[in-house]
Amino acid sequence: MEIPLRIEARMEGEKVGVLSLSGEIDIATKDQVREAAEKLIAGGARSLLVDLAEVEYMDSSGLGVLKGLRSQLVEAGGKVGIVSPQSYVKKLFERSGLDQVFPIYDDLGAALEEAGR
Amino acid sequence: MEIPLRIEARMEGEKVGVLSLSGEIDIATKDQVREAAEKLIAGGARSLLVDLAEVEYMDSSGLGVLKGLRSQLVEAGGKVGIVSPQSYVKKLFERSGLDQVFPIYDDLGAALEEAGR
Amino acid sequence: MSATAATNIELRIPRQPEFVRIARWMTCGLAARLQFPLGAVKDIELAVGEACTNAVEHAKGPQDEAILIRFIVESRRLVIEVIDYGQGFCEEDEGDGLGLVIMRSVMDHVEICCGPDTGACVRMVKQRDGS
Amino acid sequence: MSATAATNIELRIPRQPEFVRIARWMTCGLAARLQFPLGAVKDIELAVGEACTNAVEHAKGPQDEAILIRFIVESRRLVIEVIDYGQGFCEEDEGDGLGLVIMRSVMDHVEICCGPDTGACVRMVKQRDGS
Ligand SMILES: Nc1ncnc2c1ncn2[C@@H]1O[C@H](COP(=O)(O)OP(=O)(O)O)[C@@H](O)[C@H]1O
Ligand SMILES: Nc1ncnc2c1ncn2[C@@H]1O[C@H](COP(=O)(O)OP(=O)(O)O)[C@@H](O)[C@H]1O
Repeated sequence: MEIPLRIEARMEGEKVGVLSLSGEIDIATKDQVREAAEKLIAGGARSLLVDLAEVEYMDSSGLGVLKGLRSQLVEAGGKVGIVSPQSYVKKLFERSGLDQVFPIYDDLGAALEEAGR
Repeated sequence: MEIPLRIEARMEGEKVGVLSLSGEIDIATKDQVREAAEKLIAGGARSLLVDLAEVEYMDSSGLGVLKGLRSQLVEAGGKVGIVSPQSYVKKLFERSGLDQVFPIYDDLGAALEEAGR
Repeated sequence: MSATAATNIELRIPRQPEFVRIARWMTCGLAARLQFPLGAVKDIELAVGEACTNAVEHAKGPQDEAILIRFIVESRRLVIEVIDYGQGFCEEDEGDGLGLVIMRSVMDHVEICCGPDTGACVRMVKQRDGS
Repeated sequence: MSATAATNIELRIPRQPEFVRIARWMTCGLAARLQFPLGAVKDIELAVGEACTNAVEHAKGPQDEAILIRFIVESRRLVIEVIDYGQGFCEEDEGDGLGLVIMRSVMDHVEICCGPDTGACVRMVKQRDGS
């Protein structure tokens, strides 16, 4: 009936994949996030920016996927950045200590600029 | 924990009782409405104006109480008027055919003016 | 102990006046996030409120019996069954009350299908694009 | 047939990923209308989401088993129990996962009290004026 999660995936340049998510990331939708990310990685992305501006719910299921992607990319010299999380989602990163692990950007422009360096 | 229904009761002049309700009128709160109305009637009210501006939910339980009060007051030459229902509540009167039975006023001023006549 | 295998969403409340609003509120939470328009969310809340009110008012049997509200989420509609384990009733019993009139006017389909195991079972359907 | 006498609000969902959100959504509807502040409503949703996710991920046994979510509405707090009829677990099993860390950080009290009849039972409390 409803679409819990919508995903837009694209490359910015040759090495940076951007995932724009909207809706809810939970146990039922987390695999879609992983799969979309894997596709970007298969297409050449060495780093990922995950835009959470439109994400209204996320829990440890989502954090788990992001941690997994980060391990995979960091090993190959890349990274995973979080973009524009809503305040409650940002607090989730803090609560779980992952604000120390993921760079969190206020907007995509700043994130891309840093990724380009 | 929560207060489902708040009731303010007062007289306007000697014969008109005004009930201002806010919250939800359902099977659990309808008796409070009836009791507040009975008190106004015992205090001399011959007609009642029921202000529903702040009522967010009402169902047949509430309609039943209003019908009962109306029967009682009409018998004695009085009436029951409905004031400022929110659009969904107004639709409830229409759905149940009771918009033909109760006068419905947009605001208390107009209702009082007519009641004063 | 677990009941039988779960394939549905089932909400159980005591058959008492002050629990009816709990059923309404939880129903609202579901309908709103299923992205029904606001008016439809209120329609569904009202229908559940009316059906539970009838269960409290008309079902005979122990006061602490449950009302079971079953939700079946389908792609184009939400189906809700309200079951009260009382004596049941049939369309002819309806008389001139307002509850069923209101349920019928806010839902796309309302059906009464009582049985010895369920008591009254009021089955209501709201279409995703329904009126 | 009716279960035992109802004195509580009980929501039952299939122990499957796509039903967890239903439990969250209905919980939200309840918490919002109980007039918890928006942040607290989200906390409660998150805690229920985490507890149900654990039930789906960790409870062994038939896939179509239920998760039972019990709500106890008190004057100053909301108590929620999430019961999964699985093998249960104890605090020592917790390891370095995030689910329980998050539940503990958003609720005022979280307790694990497993038993043979319930499997894992995670009992969570949100105070009306809690942090
Ligand atoms: N759950 C129920 N159990 C038994 N009888 C019921 C139930 N619901 C409705 N009825 C019967 O149907 C009649 C009409 O119900 P309704 O339209 O809701 O109006 P009201 O409740 O105001 O009488 C009731 O008076 C009652 O006889
Ligand atoms: N409902 C449950 N049934 C059985 N074991 C559980 C349950 N919930 C949690 N556990 C155990 O506690 C551990 C920690 O849970 P949690 O903090 O949610 O992290 P995660 O689920 O990411 O491992 C789990 O790995 C599991 O061993």
